[in-house]
Amino acid sequence: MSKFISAYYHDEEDLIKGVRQIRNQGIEPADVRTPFPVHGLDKAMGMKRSRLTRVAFAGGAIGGLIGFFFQAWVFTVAYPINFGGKPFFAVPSFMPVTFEMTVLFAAFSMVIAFFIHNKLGPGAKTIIYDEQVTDDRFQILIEADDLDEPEQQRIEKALKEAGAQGIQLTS
Amino acid sequence: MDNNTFILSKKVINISLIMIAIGLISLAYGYFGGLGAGRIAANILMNTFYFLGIALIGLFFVAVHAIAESGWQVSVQRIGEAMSRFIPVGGILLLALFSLGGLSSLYEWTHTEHLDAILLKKVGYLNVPFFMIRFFIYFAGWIILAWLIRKTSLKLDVDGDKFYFNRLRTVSAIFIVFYAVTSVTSSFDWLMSIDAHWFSTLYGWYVFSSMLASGTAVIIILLYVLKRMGYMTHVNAEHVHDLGKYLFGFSIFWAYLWFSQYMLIWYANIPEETVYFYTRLKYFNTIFFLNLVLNLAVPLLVLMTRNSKRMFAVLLPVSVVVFIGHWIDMYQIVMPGVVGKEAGIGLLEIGLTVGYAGLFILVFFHSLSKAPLVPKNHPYFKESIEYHTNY
Amino acid sequence: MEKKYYKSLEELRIAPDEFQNGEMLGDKKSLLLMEQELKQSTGPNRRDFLKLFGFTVASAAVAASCEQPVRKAIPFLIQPEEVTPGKANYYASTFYDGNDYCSILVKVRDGRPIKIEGNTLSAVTGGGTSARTQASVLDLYDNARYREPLNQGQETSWEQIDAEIMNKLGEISGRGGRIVLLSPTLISPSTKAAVDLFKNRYPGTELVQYDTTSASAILKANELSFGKAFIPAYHFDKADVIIGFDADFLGTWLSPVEFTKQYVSKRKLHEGNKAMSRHIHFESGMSLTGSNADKRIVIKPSQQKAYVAQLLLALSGSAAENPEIIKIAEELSTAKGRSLVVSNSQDAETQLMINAINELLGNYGNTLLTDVHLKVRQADDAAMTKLTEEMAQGVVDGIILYDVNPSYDFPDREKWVAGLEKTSLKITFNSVKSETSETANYVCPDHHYLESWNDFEVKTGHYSLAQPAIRHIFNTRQAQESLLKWAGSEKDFRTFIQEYWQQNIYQTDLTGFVSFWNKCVHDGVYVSEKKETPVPALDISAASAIASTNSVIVADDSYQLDLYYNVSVGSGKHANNPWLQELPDPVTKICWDNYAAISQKLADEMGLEDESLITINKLGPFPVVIQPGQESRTVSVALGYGREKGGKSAVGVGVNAYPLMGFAHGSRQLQTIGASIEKVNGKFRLARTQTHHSMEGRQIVRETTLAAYLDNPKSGNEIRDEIKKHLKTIYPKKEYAGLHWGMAIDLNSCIGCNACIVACSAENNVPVVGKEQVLMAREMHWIRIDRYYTGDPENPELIRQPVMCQHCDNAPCENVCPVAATTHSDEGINQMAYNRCIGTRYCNNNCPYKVRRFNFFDYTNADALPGNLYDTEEMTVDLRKLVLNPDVTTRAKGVIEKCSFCIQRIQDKKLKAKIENRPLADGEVITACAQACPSQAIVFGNLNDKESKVSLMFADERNYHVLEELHVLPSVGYLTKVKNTNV
Amino acid sequence: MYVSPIREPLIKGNKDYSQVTRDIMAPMAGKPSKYWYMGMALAGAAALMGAWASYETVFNGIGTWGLNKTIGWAWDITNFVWWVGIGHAGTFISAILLLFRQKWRTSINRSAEAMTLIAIACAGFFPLIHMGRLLLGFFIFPYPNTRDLWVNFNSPLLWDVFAITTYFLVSLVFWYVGLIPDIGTVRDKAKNKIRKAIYGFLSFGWTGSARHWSRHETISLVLAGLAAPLVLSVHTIVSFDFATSVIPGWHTTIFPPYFVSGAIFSGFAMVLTLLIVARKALNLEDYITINHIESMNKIIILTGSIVGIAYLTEFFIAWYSGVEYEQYAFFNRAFGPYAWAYWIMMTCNVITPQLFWFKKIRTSLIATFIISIFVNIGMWFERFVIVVTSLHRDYLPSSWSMYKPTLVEVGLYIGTLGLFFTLFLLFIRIFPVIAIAEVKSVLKSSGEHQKHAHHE
Repeated sequence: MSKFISAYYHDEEDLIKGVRQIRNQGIEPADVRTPFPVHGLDKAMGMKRSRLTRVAFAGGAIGGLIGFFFQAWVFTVAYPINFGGKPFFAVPSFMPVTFEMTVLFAAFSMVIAFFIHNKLGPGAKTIIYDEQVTDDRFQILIEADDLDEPEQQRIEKALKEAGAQGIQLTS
Repeated sequence: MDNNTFILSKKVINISLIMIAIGLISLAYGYFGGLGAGRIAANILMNTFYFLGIALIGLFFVAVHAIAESGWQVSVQRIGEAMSRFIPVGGILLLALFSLGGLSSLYEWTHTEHLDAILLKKVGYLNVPFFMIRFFIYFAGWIILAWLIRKTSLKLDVDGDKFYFNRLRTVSAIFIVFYAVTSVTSSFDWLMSIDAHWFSTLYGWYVFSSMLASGTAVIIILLYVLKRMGYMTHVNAEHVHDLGKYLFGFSIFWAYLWFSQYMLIWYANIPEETVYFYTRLKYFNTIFFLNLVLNLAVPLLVLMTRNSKRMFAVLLPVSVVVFIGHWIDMYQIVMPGVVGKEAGIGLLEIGLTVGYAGLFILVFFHSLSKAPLVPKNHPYFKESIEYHTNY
Repeated sequence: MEKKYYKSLEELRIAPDEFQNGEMLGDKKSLLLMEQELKQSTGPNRRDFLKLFGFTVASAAVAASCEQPVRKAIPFLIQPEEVTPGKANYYASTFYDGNDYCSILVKVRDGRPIKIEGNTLSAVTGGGTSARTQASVLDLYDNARYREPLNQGQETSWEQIDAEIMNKLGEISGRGGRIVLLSPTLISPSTKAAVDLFKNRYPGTELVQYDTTSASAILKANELSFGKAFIPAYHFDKADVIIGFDADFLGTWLSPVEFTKQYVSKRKLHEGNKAMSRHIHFESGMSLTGSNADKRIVIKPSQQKAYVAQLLLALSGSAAENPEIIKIAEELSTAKGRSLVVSNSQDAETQLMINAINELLGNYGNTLLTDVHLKVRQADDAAMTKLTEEMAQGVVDGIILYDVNPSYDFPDREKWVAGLEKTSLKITFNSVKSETSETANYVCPDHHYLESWNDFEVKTGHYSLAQPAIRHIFNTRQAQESLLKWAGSEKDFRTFIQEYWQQNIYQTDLTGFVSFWNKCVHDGVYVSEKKETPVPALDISAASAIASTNSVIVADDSYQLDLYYNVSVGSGKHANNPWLQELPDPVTKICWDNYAAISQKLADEMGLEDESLITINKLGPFPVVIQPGQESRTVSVALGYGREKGGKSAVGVGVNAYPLMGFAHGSRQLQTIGASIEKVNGKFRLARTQTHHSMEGRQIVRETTLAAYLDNPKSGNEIRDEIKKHLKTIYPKKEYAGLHWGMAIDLNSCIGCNACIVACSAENNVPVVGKEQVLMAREMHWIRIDRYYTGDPENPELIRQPVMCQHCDNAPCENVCPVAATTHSDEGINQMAYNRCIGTRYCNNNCPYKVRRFNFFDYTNADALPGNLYDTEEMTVDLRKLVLNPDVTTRAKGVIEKCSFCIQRIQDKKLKAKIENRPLADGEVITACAQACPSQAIVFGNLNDKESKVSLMFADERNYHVLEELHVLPSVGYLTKVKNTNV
Repeated sequence: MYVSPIREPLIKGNKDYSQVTRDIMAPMAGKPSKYWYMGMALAGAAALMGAWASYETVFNGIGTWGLNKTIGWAWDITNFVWWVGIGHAGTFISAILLLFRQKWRTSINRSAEAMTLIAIACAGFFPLIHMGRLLLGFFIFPYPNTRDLWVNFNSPLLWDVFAITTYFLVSLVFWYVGLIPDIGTVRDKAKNKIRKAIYGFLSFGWTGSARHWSRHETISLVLAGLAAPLVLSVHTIVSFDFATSVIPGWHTTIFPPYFVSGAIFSGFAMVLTLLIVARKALNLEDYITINHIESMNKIIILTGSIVGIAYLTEFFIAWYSGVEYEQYAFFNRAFGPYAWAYWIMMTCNVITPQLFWFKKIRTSLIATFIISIFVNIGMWFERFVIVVTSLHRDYLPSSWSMYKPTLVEVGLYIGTLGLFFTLFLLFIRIFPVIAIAEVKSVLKSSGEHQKHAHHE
């Protein structure tokens, strides 16, 4: 159970400015919480682009291959049946299912990865430090467990200068 | 911006003239080399149609964004406008082809003396007079609307008058409607009627999707060329990204229509329909599948990632591939019907295409030099410049 | 009725002497046990059916192998000791219902007769069958059958009833009273002998024959011409020109199966045959025969006599004004001795002229034989009328009704019924409840013919035998045996027949009588050298006299009535047969009703349309059908409907038109002049299996004329070359290594008799759905006969085409089934896996021929859910279920079914060939439809065998495939229809 | 991000973020209005009728419908295609409009997606109920069995199974992922414990962390990228049900794209029908403004015209093909016994939407509402025309017949309508009908008040 210095803004543009400011002073926010996705915030926080897309690609590829080769196997190896004189290896016929499988696997693999990665999920235990965050507040959280007094004050001062409000210690 | 006006340099003119020359030479070679009227006519037809299509897509690009009220494309709008200037040229070339005996060597239905039962049923639509009437209607409509759009867009650029802004939308809407119908019927007339017995309801849209992809590719290529010349500096990765997305999307859309048409005909396997693919699979096997590789596989796999859509380094080659790919597509649309199994890609085909390309860029750059490269006073101009997307 | 059903099995129990050895007793025990189970189980469900089925297997096996009558029967294929459950036996027998004659084989499976097939050994019917013959097996399992002898409606025992009857008879004959035995034409020599015995025992007994479908005018005419009342043997197979006056000889006239065979033999054009008979038909309504004629001339019933007269005059050199007749006379005179003129007129004078015409044409001795008689009609209508009179006067004391039903089908019913009431002793042999039998004091139910011994002489010297194919199901007794018993003889009829044959039919030869007898029973038929005594040459003067006075063709405006029998229920005797009731009429495609067929003209005059109602001579109301080719002021109505007693499917279906019959010139008249017709308000819905009658100019049924055919065999079929040119495919055609089944149908041979439809239903357990479902276009027939009109609606041409699953090699239906329930076998058969089908009906939608059928309800009681049975015709009661073919699955609700090319027959023959370690022979596998067909229009075989009949027919220039342009590669081919209209 | 001043604001009124939260969550708070109860009662009754009809069908058989030997599909598949079509708007709006970055989607995508999911559920009901042997319906799944028998991958019906399932699942995920942050908001605004607990559980523990947001945006976009072709594929495959066959009027290559645009056409019509009522009932006029309506109407014109062109193309090619069966099929559509259905379709789908060319009509609520109903009807008849008139007269005239629906069939249709509205009414009580977070994210650029603030 860790302690945080928490502060909030009322406007996303001020938030971005603030975040830039404190990061220039070498203060890394542990987390920034906003009611909606703030464009430019990821840059301001120096976040890297998410790699979830690769998961999606991998998932899709697997799904597609399974889809196609299962059908091919059924029609040519497992139990070749003559349907209306069509060739056993009827590629055009396999396309729809292959496509659907691709999409299904891509979507689900990615979404599942998303939840695992964010440690979110049904009934996941997370702590909400400020219930306004999902409404109209933009909150900055800074690790405060092993901070000594002066350091802590420096941070709070920096936050104040960065125009943050309601600066306090939360746990 | 200092470089807002395009100067048509000697260099450009010369290059394009040389290309045109190559075209003429290969045409002459084709003529005296005895490649046969059919093959020559077929080449002229496919190239004219191909570049005409690209020109039309240029106009379509402008019009569709005008009515969609999207902002980002304003910065590249002029490219589309300039492309559309090729429409009358294509019209003249096509007219020349048809009036200089192209009809009889292209379309078997023009040989009224020996028509079989099925063709006789179609005489009501497939007869030369009506064919030419339609021809003139199409071009009259396209040229007038292209001219109107261009004029309005220039007027709008004077002081961003809301009146012209709305007028542009109206004219564009009219064009879209007119084009929606004519793009279908024109491809029925000029391409589908080559295999006069065959028919497919999807055909018109299929050809349109092919033109859409090649047109977008050309826009990207021309944009790159302009940037290399030092123009269009305001165009940034964001705009390129969107064009990349178009290329990606349209390629998939084309593939989708290709599959729909092929699969349905393959599935029902009714002779009156399969006849089309029968010849293509039998005598044009390589072309047939190359078509898919170039126009689907390449853009799909390469342009899937975000960055590849944003970097000319990747996007340009793909655009070129797609440009060639849809030329191939046009080839397998026209050749089997007219030339048959003797068809091949030789000097005539390549040279003539180079010639057309030359003519096209000449027209393009010429018209580009006629107006400021960027419609500074367009209401959405600022949007377009400040435009950025984080996906 | 289950209770009843057991009773018949108790028979098995209470006759211990019938079980000779312990083995049998073992069987007996198991039977008893099963029976106990059955008693406990309530309500019919699938389990019960299985039990019951197993039960039947066992009981039938016992019955078939150790019961008295059948032990003596000689199976067609194998010895009775070898009766093995699961293996079918075939017994030669004969179908004769006092109307139609057919020599048959009975397919007996596990002791149950389940199918009738033609006996190819017969010189008369030669393996052909009719719809009625095919359906007759279902009558064996008719719910309306009497199960016990009845005394005043009370169940009783044979001993008691015999005692009572014998002393009543004795009493009557004792006081010199009159006893009448009323029966249809008897063509059974032994029966006649039995009757004679009876007469001797009871003097004053008189045999009166009463034919519902009578030919008494012909008999009378021949009596006048030759001094002998007989019907000559006709030979349509020797006639190049056939003129028919209202004689439906392909459908219902005298001996249709025989005539069809003969007729078609002159119409086939493949196998090198280039000649074709010419058939001109005069009639008022559109009959089956008329619809097959090369030229059909519409006349008023009242005009027939005049037309015949003119023809006679024209032929005898004097002037005739009618151009048609003159042309015909010319045609006929070019075919002397090779022509045949027949009429169904009930007027002896007309028939006299017909005789004269044939005499002039020298047809006697060629196409008409006087030394061989056709015996199926012997009754003189006058006799019956006389009898009615006498009974009305009450001078008849006792009447024995044998297989007749005058209370329903005698025109003057009131008088007959009144007379019947006056008659003190009324005994009936009827085996099925009927209007007449229900009024009798004594009901001595006869066996069904499949339970009986019998013999027949259908034509002079053409004998055939009937033998039981199953032990009698109910406590019935064969009529002849009753007669013998009452005559004081203790013989069973089999012995009686045997002795009769030994004395009268058997010519001494080396092999001896026993082997002769065995052979006859085995073959079912025997032809002797016997001929009738020659008749004097015909003097035509009388006829000419009649002709000269009747030769004026009057066009009177009165409404005229034209009654007819249709190919399904016929005289009405088989009205309780759902298979026949659901059989669409070959012309109108209507089932489950009779109706008044009228012309468009008349409809317009009276403001009528299809299904509106009229009364005829105050009788009715009859629903109206506007019939192309109907004589403008003639109304045609089918007889045999409107039964009041006699089972669920019979009662209340249609209207009884017999009262409309007239009586004139000493015969009952089918055609009457001056009928009164009145419109009645309201409508009545008619169940029609085909509602669109035009081909919409599509090349579905291809047609040409003989002349065109002779100078170009492809004529009518020219388009096929064009189509074949375009048949390109983008994926390779599948090849079939071994067998590749195919079917060829000769549209020239198909006359539309419907025998195939019933045969198919019987073979493949095709459910009967009832009128309501047919109205919703849900009939289940696997094979249908499409019928289209072409040309002038006043007198159109009519073309037919049997359509069943075409077994396309590129079957659109197979592609779309999501669960792979319908697939293509490696023998080219489009097969259905019923228990895999989930009923999406996608295959049916995608079938260009619409031959697939969907089980909209649980018709056959095969559904998993209980209590949702849809069976309007009692087809799923235990008794009726015995007719099911165990080799074919019954289909559950929600399942698609369709023609399987009789896959069970193919497998059976393949197995046989395998056991005998030889390849299948061509023609060894015969589908039910092909086998039933009296005209061999359908040929089935292996397309990979280039020598097979079907391959040869496929190679014929006339061959084409319906919708071939779709490239579905059907395995069914059709031969262009050729009409001989070029004269 | 700059937005040109000439653009109309997407959110009206002087609103700040918490105002947005309150407005949108208002319909979920307190007791439902009596109109809501009345709606529920009505919808519930309709659903009950459906239940009765389903029982009749399953127990007694398809015979309780009006089908026959010639016409194997009618209302069942008509309804199926109709519902699937309606189920296209939601994903189209969220996916394709997202890709084309049409901001106006933010106010309508949530409810449209919910509608999509419900519509797909209704649609899925018909392929099930139309089976002759529903209880064995599981045969269509490729599962290992003792017979070693798989399924027929050639069959469009099988493709349907995969397409519809995938579409439903992906749409569901897409919808729910978008919903999570808003559920978080609901959770944090919840007063009583149970409510908090439930929404807490449903919110998957959403915190609003910037990192989560960034990833959330990424997957939203990729999901959109996947859903876009998916939404095309679904109706494409539905169109294959007909287009792969050999039946004239069914087998034509234009079906895939034409069905898709038809689907979007009808989908938007249904969205309009619902939202025009909802915005009033839930006082969300500030969020679902006339501009939204107008933008949707524009899409209606577009798709409607595409459909119109497809009709004409079909008709022309039928003549041009020179195939007598094709020619007859289309002649029969326009002048045969079912011509009335054809002309209803033509009027409702091709003519009425053209009225939207007039700005006056395009921006009038009443007009829009009426026309949207017309389009719903028209699109139902389009499917009826395709299914029934093509089947009832195909190749062999001997088998031609007519079709008349029975009460059971009508009951099934009404039943699904009931189900549809029941679930939709529940939805507006349980979840925010507008994507709160997304609206907030465009508030700055497109909110009326904020825009003015910008340009002073």
